[in-house]
Amino acid sequence: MSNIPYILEERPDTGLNNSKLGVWIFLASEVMLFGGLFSAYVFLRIAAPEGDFGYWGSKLNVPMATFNTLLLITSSVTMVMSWASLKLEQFDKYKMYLGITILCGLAFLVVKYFEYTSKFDHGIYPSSSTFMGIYFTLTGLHVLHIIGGLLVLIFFWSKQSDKMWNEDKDLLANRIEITGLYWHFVDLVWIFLFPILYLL
Amino acid sequence: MAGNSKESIEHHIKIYINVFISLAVLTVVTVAVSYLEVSFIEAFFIAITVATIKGSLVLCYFMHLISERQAIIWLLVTTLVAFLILLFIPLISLTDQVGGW
Amino acid sequence: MTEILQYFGLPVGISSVSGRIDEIIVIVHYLMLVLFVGWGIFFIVSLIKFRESKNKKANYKGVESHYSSVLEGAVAVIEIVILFGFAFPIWAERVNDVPDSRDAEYIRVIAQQYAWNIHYPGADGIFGDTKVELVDEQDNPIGLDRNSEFGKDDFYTINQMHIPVDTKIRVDLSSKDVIHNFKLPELRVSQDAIPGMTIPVHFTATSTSKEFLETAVGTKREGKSLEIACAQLCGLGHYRMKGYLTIHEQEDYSAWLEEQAGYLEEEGDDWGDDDDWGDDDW
Amino acid sequence: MSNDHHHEENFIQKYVFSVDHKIIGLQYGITSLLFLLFGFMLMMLMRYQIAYPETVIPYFGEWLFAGSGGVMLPENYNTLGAMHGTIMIFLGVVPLAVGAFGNYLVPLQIGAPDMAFPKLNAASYWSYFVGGVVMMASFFTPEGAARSGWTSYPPLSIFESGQTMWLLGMVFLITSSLLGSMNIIVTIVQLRAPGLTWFRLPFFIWAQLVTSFLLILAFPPLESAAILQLMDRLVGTSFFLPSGLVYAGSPVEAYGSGSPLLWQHLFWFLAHPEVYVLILPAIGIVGEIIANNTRKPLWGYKSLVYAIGFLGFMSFIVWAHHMFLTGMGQSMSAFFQLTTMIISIPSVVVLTAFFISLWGGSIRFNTPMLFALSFLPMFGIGGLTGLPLGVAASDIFLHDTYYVIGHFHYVVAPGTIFALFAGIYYWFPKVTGKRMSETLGKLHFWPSLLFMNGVFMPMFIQGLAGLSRRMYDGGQQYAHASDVLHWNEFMTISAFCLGAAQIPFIVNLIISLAGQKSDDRNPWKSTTIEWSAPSPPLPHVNFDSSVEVNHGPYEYSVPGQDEDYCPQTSP
Repeated sequence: MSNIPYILEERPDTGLNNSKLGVWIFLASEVMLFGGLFSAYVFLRIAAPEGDFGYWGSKLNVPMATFNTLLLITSSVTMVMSWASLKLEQFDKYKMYLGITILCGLAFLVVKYFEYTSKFDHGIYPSSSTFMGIYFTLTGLHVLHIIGGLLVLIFFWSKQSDKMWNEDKDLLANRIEITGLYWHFVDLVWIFLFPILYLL
Repeated sequence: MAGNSKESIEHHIKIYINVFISLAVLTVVTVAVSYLEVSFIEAFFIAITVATIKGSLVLCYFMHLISERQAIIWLLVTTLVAFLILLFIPLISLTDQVGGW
Repeated sequence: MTEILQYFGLPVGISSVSGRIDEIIVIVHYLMLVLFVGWGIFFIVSLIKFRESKNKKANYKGVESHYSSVLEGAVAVIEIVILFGFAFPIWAERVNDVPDSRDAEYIRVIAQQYAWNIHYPGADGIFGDTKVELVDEQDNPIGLDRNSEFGKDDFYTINQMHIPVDTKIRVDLSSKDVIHNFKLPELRVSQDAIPGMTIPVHFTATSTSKEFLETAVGTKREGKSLEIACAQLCGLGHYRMKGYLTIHEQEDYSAWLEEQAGYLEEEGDDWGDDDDWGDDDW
Repeated sequence: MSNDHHHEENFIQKYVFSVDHKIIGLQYGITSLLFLLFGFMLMMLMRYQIAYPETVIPYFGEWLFAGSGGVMLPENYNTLGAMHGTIMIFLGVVPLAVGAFGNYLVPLQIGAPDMAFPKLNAASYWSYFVGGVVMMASFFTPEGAARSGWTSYPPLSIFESGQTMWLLGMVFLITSSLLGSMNIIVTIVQLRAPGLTWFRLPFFIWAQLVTSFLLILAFPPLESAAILQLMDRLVGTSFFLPSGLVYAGSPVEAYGSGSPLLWQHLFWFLAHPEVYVLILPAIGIVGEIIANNTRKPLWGYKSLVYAIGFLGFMSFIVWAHHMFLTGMGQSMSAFFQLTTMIISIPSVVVLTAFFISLWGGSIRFNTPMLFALSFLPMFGIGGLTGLPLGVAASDIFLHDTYYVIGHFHYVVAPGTIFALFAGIYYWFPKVTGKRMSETLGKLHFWPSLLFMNGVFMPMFIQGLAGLSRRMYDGGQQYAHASDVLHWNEFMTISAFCLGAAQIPFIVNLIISLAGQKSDDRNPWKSTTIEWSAPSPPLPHVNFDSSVEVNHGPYEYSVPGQDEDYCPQTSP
């Protein structure tokens, strides 16, 4: 609705625009969503017999996960670069960086697919142990977040972005910044998931 | 965020590259440490510290929190407090439980 | 002073803690009453005094004194007194002073859907092992291993709990399936039975079932003895998950124990005769 | 305020898939009122069963419980209990208080054209709608609806049927609440009219702001808990199941180390703040109406704001007082008793401030004011009876008895729901441009007040007798209940009369809607901004002139002025 103020420009006394405040509040609720699962993880780990989590954790594939970590970090930096390119009015670079981000996200999913299926091939399922249960739940929810993010990214990589670029450059930059915040958050979650699931 | 001029963006891009390199290095470090023979407590602190540093880098630079408004900072601090409550109170309750498991 | 609540339905308390628990219930209710009556009087006076037809023009400033802060402070102080003077000590005794088997009559209660299994250690005073694999709902609902070291003289009853009067009782509470709550209303005992956990409960009964029944003469409760209630939704039969509690004089209790030991010798593992499943409608 | 992007909307765009906060607010309002009515009917069936256990339910029995010849079975009773709680809280009161009142009034009271994110707003409503449909549909699945209580404690909820649909429905409802509350926060922070500083905000807005923060931070952990329980039910994990269980005669497969207590922690981390989600908007509404009808400023406005802020924060660290009997040790129980007592202080502050607000006023007794006034003693009873439950020693005896039921129903039913009725009567002229009948309103109020107390007051007596809740036969099995069972019939009759007392309200709504429209924008002579908008406010823009705020929210009877009110927007 065109009559809603502060969609793009900052409100003087708060220094924020609506969508940025909105996405941070959304991220706050996401922190609590993953927070509930983290809390469950720690609770279950403490309640479990000693060494149980460590034993099952050692069955996970660390090199694959390390590679995945690097993929997500890369996608994060290209995400922020694509935003910077928009700010520098370099639309082609924007598309390139966003494309790399999407590819990294897709590669992450592919690696995750191989990780999951190799577990299933070895007869390891969520019902195999508490650790595996929480591992599949946490990473599964994270994968859902990646998929959701990718859908948005693909939308902004599609022809739609050319249209927005021609119509309202600031709006596109704002949308990319917001999407970026979400994407970095998904990366952030993985940064914590990686050590607690794979390394400890 | 403040300072959206061309120069500042170009300056930012240099920061992004540096942050990216630090993140990659820290990832390698944390994986390498996990292959060392250390006690669980040590491994735990190293892993969580490294993850916190990496997370802070992403938050501060990629998500521009370092130059973000007070309101956002307060929102996140509140969330962090709520998260810590959610994390620790059930844990403490485990240690203060009548009867065994 | 606790009698006043008995007019409002509180059952007569017959355990060593019931007096103190009733006391705190009463004290808190007096606090509530004072606050409510205070508010109520202020409320009604304000409504009458300042109705539109009487007071055409409102006073912009209203009440300027800050006596209300005194009220809030007073409530805080009273609550602190209630907590530190009454509530914390009762809780500390409840969870910290659990007697061990030498000082108390030691009983296990294993809750399961719609029945209370009461497991007695027998003459040796030590419980035999119980195993999930041995559970047989007909013949061995608690999975008692008769071949284990202390298991030979153990016996159990279903829905029939017998305890001696004026003796410390320790009940180790656990559950076979879902969460139940072991509640003895007259003894002011209530504790969740949580699967996977064994939670100790302790209490001392101060009068026997017989004495209790005498207090109920002439009331609607006449002739209805003590019961174990389930106070946590545990499934479809929750409402009929009822056990019976009998509090004996010490010598009667010993006689009951001997009688049970006698059954064990006569019938081996067959305990069907002593089962009481309450209103047996399934 | 140009509206050039707007072309003519057809009926569906305008009234069904609308993005106008007013239409969405009304959608929320109508849907949630219907759910409230439905939840109330479930309760009436239960009350009939409690008063006359295992008898054929007249008129409806043969149709509802055909398989058993019209007699309610335990599974029916447990289903009704679980779904009554769920529907009343998650589909009734919260959507009405936050979805309907929040949506409709927040932009109006802060002088904004709409919510900050209109499309998200619509998404929030439709997510709520889908959640409601899933919950309703669960009644018709072969498994039936959930029957493990609204608290869904595992392991029972994992073994019992019907729970999966409940969990799925909850995921939608939580999503809806998150979207809605995010929208409300951004709207309040960003879209305040020029001059509307923080301490010029009406108290209702503060209440909505705190409520929204509670929803944002407390709801997601329940979503994660719901995901874990879904995993337990569908995938075979055992997060909430320890090993060594025997269910219905056969061993349960579980690899151990799961804990039923984990669910209780995650659940009550939401569900205790949820209590304040239910009560804070109500307090906000009551504050508005009391200030308006006493014709004087709300007493202690700032301390009220601080009090509810503090309430909101404290509500995150009191939850384990629901878990005293789970084998909690001394330090944990001491901590939670202490926080529980601390949280009672701001509640006392709020109630006392409202009472003192009456002093020196010129009190008008119209229908909204009657409901708002009765809120005070009713909420007082509800709050005070929380004390013996918050003290662990007395909770030993009162835990899970009818005392608890009486306590929270006093907070929610004659508390929150009365406040919501007050709000409906109060803002109806703004929404429709028409007034509701005072006579019918009073005919609604007095019997409701009487029968509410008739239903809930005896619960304290039954609770003191130790009578447990959630009993299919109302506790007839138990000896200790025999002294208090005779109250059941009285309470059930009261409940049915309470139902009948709502007829004047429904009639009033219909008659008033058909009535004459008035041009008076501000029939209550109120100060807050929404009354300067046309009635009903203009689609998508609300106001027909630009809004600028120069005054605090409750400038009534300012000395030296002729009028006894000074609108926030007046120069």
